[in-house]
Amino acid sequence: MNMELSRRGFLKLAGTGVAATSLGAMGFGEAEAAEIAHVRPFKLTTTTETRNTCPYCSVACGIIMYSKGDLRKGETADIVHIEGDADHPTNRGTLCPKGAALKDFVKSPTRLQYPMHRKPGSDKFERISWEDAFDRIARLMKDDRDANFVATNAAGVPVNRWTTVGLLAASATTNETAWATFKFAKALGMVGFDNQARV
Amino acid sequence: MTNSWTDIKNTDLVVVMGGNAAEAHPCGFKWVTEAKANRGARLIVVDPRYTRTASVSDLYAPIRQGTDIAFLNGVMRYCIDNDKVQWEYVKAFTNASYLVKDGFGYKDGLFTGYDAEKRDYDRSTWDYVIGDDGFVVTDPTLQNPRCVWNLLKEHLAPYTPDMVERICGTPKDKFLKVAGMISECSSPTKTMTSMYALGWTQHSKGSQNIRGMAMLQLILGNIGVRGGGMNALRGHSNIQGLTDLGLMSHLLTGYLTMPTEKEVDFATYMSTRQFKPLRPGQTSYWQNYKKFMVSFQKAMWGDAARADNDWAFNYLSKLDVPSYDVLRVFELMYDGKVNGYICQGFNPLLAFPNRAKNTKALSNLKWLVTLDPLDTETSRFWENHGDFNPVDTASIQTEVFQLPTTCFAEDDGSLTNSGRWLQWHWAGGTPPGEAKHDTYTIAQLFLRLRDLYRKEGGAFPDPIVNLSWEYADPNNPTPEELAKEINGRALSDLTDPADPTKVLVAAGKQVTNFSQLRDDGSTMCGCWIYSGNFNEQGNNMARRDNHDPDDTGAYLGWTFAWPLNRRTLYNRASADLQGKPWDPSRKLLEWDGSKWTGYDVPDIAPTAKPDEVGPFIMNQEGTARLFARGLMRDGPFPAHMEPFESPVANVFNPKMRGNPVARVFETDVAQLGTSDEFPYAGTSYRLTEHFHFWTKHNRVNSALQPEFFVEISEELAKEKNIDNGGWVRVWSKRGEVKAKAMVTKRIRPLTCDGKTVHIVGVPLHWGFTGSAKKGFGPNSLAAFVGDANIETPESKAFLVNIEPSTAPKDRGASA
Amino acid sequence: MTPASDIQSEDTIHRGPPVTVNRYGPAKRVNHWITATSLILLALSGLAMFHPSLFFLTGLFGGGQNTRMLHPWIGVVLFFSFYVFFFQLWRANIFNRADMEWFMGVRDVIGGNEERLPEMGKYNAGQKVIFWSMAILIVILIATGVIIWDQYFHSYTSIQTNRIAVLIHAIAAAVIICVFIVHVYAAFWTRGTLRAMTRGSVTGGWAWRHHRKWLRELAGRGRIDPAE
Amino acid sequence: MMDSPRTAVSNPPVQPMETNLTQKDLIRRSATSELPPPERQLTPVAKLIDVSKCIGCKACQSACVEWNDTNPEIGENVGSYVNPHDLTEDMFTLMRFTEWVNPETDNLEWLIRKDGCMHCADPGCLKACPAPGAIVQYSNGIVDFIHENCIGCGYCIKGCPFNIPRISKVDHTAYKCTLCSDRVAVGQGPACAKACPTQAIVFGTKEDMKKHADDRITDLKSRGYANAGLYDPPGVGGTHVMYVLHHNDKPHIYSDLPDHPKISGVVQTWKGVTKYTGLAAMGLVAVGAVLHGIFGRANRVQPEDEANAERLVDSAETRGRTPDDPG
Repeated sequence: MNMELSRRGFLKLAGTGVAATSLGAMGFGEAEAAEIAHVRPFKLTTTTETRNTCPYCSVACGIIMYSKGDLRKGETADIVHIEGDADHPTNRGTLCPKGAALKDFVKSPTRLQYPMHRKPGSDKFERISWEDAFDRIARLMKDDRDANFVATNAAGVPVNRWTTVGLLAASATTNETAWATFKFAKALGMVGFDNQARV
Repeated sequence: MTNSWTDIKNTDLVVVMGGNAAEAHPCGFKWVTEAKANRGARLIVVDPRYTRTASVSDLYAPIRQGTDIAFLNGVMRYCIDNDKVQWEYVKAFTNASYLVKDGFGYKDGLFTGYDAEKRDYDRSTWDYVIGDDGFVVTDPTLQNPRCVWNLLKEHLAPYTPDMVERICGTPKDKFLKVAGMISECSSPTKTMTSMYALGWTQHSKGSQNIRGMAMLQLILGNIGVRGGGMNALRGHSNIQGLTDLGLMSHLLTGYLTMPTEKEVDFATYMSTRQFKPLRPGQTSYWQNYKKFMVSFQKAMWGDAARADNDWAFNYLSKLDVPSYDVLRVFELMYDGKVNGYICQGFNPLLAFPNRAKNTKALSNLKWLVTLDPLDTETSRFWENHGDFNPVDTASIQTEVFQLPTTCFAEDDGSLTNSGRWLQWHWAGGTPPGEAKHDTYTIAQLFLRLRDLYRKEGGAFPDPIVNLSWEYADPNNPTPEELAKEINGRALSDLTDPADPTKVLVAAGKQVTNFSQLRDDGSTMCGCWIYSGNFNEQGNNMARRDNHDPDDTGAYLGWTFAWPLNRRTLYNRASADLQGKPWDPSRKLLEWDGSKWTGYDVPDIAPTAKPDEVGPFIMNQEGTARLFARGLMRDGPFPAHMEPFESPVANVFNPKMRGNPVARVFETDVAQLGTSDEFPYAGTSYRLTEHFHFWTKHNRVNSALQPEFFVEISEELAKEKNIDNGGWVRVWSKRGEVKAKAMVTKRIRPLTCDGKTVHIVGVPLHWGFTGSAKKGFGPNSLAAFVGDANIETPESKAFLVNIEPSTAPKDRGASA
Repeated sequence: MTPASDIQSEDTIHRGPPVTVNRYGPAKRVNHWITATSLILLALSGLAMFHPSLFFLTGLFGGGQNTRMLHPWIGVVLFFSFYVFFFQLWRANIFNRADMEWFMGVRDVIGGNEERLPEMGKYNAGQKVIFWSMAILIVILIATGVIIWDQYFHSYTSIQTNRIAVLIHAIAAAVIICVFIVHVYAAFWTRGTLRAMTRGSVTGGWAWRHHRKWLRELAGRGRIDPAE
Repeated sequence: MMDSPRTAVSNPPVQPMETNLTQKDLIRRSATSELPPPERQLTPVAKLIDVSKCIGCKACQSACVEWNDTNPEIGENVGSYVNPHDLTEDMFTLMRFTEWVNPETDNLEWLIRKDGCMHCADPGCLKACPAPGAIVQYSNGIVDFIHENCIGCGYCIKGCPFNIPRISKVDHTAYKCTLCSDRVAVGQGPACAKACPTQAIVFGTKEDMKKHADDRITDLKSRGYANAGLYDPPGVGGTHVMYVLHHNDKPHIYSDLPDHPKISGVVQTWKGVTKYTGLAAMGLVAVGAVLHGIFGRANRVQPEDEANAERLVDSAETRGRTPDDPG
């Protein structure tokens, strides 16, 4: 991760203002300073910085995510704050009201945690394991494809159309996820395959 | 976008029309306020509402939704009448001088060749006159009446300022001020940029709206220049990426197109994709189509795609209809012809028009799988939420799987922004509970299906069992592996055609970019336009050098832009026929006698002489099209068409409803309302505090904009005695919503064709899950009809009625 | 009709010897001391918030927050307890002509030679002044106090009203403390007064010296208990 | 050595750092008579809000809530874009919207102003505050609330000319914009200035901000706003949060931004003369009573008084056998 870039770059254009180095030179010992310091302790101290991109609109603002715990060291990482990345040329550290509140999207109480399954006619979701969900869905897909796959048209031309199952692709997944989804859908012959660009 | 976000600081005039950049793209809009502050640029906003973009504008002009074409045609007419045309640019870089076949014409709102039964045009007459040398016949003096230029002038004639006021409701003085300011940008040293979004695309003639401004920008010479261009502000962080990667019914990757039933084999398929130049010496880059197609097929099916089996051409589906877009799929679903549906990070229950119809459609499904980080309404369409989702749960027999996925903060990978920058990001948080990466979920489903087909066989298993899935861990493909697949690599040593002993790219190595792709199966590439994203120099999408020499806003060292890291498309058009920049103070490219140099990757062969090769290298003409030949279903020139639900008749042809060639299913024709029953013009839009239906799950954004409301003028409120903050009921032919009323000066009644038209604004963002107050989406009201060319739903213009009302049942904060 | 009598039901003369006169019943005395305590506590807590140099007084109440929280509640107690007292004694405190002369002779009051002063009823003019000023000031204090009681009444009044209210509250508080000091000092300076509020009775001589008209009236009405 | 941050456009440090804002930097401290002068003078900082660049997007509100970890309530829509409907103890800053028709041009103008603490040079809150050390002012101009000293009395609300402080119903202490004193203490700018998409909010030394304001005012004048100007009200000694307004001749049109804010005369009286006269009066009366007690003779009951009383009672008793006259 190229952290060293984060301090230089266009900050010079913004007329300095680089974070002060140690302020010990002010003549306060560590303990004494803490005691008489009135301001709220700086909450990002000893957090891990990770560069990311805001998932909302297509300005794709650069953000820095501050977490307790470093994912790259295999630790559980809990994001405590998200702020704009001042080095990013498009947003230069700024964020809109949505981007500025990203932490509360990541930590939203309505983030999904477990695979859920709703039986036909039921009025509630029930927990289901990932394995059972995958097996059940794969089975449903194969049976439907085998039953409804249009291999050739009236003129005998191979058309490979599976119109009875569709896939609506996301609008904020990565290109890499999109490519995997594309291969999956097109290989199966799904023609009812679209994404957010349509609307 | 043809340009990029950071390029907007170079402009002199920003026109935000058909969009609301300050609210939907605030941090990108910074570059408008920077241009205003540092260059004295001016900002014009043309919108049915006085938006927050208008609040910092220099000039705001109201307009009735769905009449943008009349406005833009009026501005083009004004520019031509007042000789405000960048002549040198128009003559050199557009098809103004091309002659058009005699049969073509326009009368009573229709072009020649209209077939009312088929709701389609026979577009054979919409084409150039081809000389015996196989090239288009032109008249550089523009005297010949069949010149595109003269046909355009004839077509624009009716759009006088009075006609614009009559159709759009924009006061004439305001229109003339806007047209005046725009026309100033015809000077080579003044550029204008257009920033638009769904305000233009979500109409039954959305594509023509954009054509209108594109032609205006060509007349003013603003395409391919710094601070110019046609800038579509994409809505989502990777909607550009998913479109580039072809995740659409009619597309393959890199804008290669899906075969149709008529293209029975690879040869027939390629026959209509030769793209021979129509003018001597032009690049017509699509001539390389086959290289990209074959490389794509090799990427999909590896060794199973060979020359002898048409590169596994038959593994691809062949379409029997233009496309199975979402409207068609939901129509089929509504008819019970769709059994299963997978929603990956999408909330169609609130996003697609005519919610009542879509709820019934979803209820017909045998099974539904949703993949989302959030608890979406779509995954709970079967749950009764009082007024907010009045369904009979027991009767809905759909089996639903709600699968939790990670969000942006928990995965690595790249997103493509509006400016075509592919930007890599890194995971920084641990996913909650058992949420999984999408790649893992897709891989698990694929591997199970492949195993089932290997074991049990079944319908045409070949494309499944032969799909290339070579990852270190097939259960969990890594982003880096997938990115490298997209970039493409040599499958065997690529030797220099001139000197076979010289190996350009060794087998197994990543190709540098798409210029190295071959059509003989020796290269594979997932998406040719992205090639160069992850080559032997490493992950170029992760580059972070934010230097910007001479402060042009190019940032060539920052991540990777497609194609070939080019930041401004058609940038050769920023220089005249001698290769000198139109505006020396804003140089982009310059011809130094032997090659093009400048601040961007040239959008032309580096050594293509300025007076020979046109800047629009993807077009067979090498020039931009003022006349779009037969490429657009609804006309080579943009012509005014009313929305399907319009408060007034079409002045050119009162009997014509909406776009004459837009597809409308029978069930939907019956559900189109008229202005006597629904007198008010409704429109839908976003608010800056929310992002679609995600941020109602965020307590902070919900606090900033807690509850669903509709906006009406003070005049309409008085007329219907609606109090500010009171409850109202808004209903259309298809459904109704209840909302708080926001009575405001920012919406004013317009006078169109002598009739007073009241506008009712219906923002989205609310549903029945998340922490904000429960609410409705405008899609409960919008019509189930799309754009003639691309089927984008007409959510921006529909007819409604409104009256004071009471609060909906169980309005409290949702789950 | 003779002027309203300033005699309370429990005013009786005990033959003794020595002669004692009941002045306040137990209920009144408890009531008085509740009022007194709350006023003292209010003074202390109020002064703590009145000037920085006195902020140390908040220590008596367990810190600034507690002081701010308790002060208004004690104020309410003061108001109700005082007005229970007030409605029993206000008739006895109506000014009459004699009080005017008493005012004229205030020098003699301070000098202690009350002989030259007219005979006083149950309450002399000074005590009436104390009574009425307390009554008025406590109304002002509770009125302005409620206005500035932000915890519950923040949204009911404008900020400018709050500012005026807090100024008046401060002034009224200062005045009431002065009145309180005079009241307490007078009780100590006039020996034998305190017992009226502790035991409820005064000596016959005390009544003769300070409130002879009151004594005469009691005697005249035969409000005399037989000697125990 | 950097004493005050020069810009908000910077990425925060994560390595441990000592705070640069300590008790030794205080120039004013509420309810504290003798405060030792600071040993150094931090360069005065200022936040400039250019209303003409503000697009009313509320990023400042979002960033403020996220940085200060507050908990704003999710209210309801009452026909206004202003949410929550007022500053609260959980929302230190607030976008206020006014739809104003400019009489000269008859054009609608949507005046959007970021409300919040102005960090006055002569803070009314600090002057009114009775609790020692609850409100402090640093030499760089920041006025901050120290919650452990606050007693929740609400005097600061009465003192503030802009109606900014709010008392929490949970911990009964006052809350307002802190100009991100914790960020400034490690050389960063406030969270709102960092987030503001159009950099309508900028941060730096007060001098730099005034220069930046001048450029903005020149630009605004070139666009026809003849009365564009800097709002740095002298009535409170100037502020460390300043506005550039299109119409600086009538600030009140911006959702009641006071035209000539100053600490109310009533508050000045209350905190000034009333204090002294009040103490003096009480002191005098107390001393007067003590002196009188010492030097003046106590007013004792004399033996003849007791005797007279005896006689009075005896005579009354003999006459007294008659029933009470109705009288």
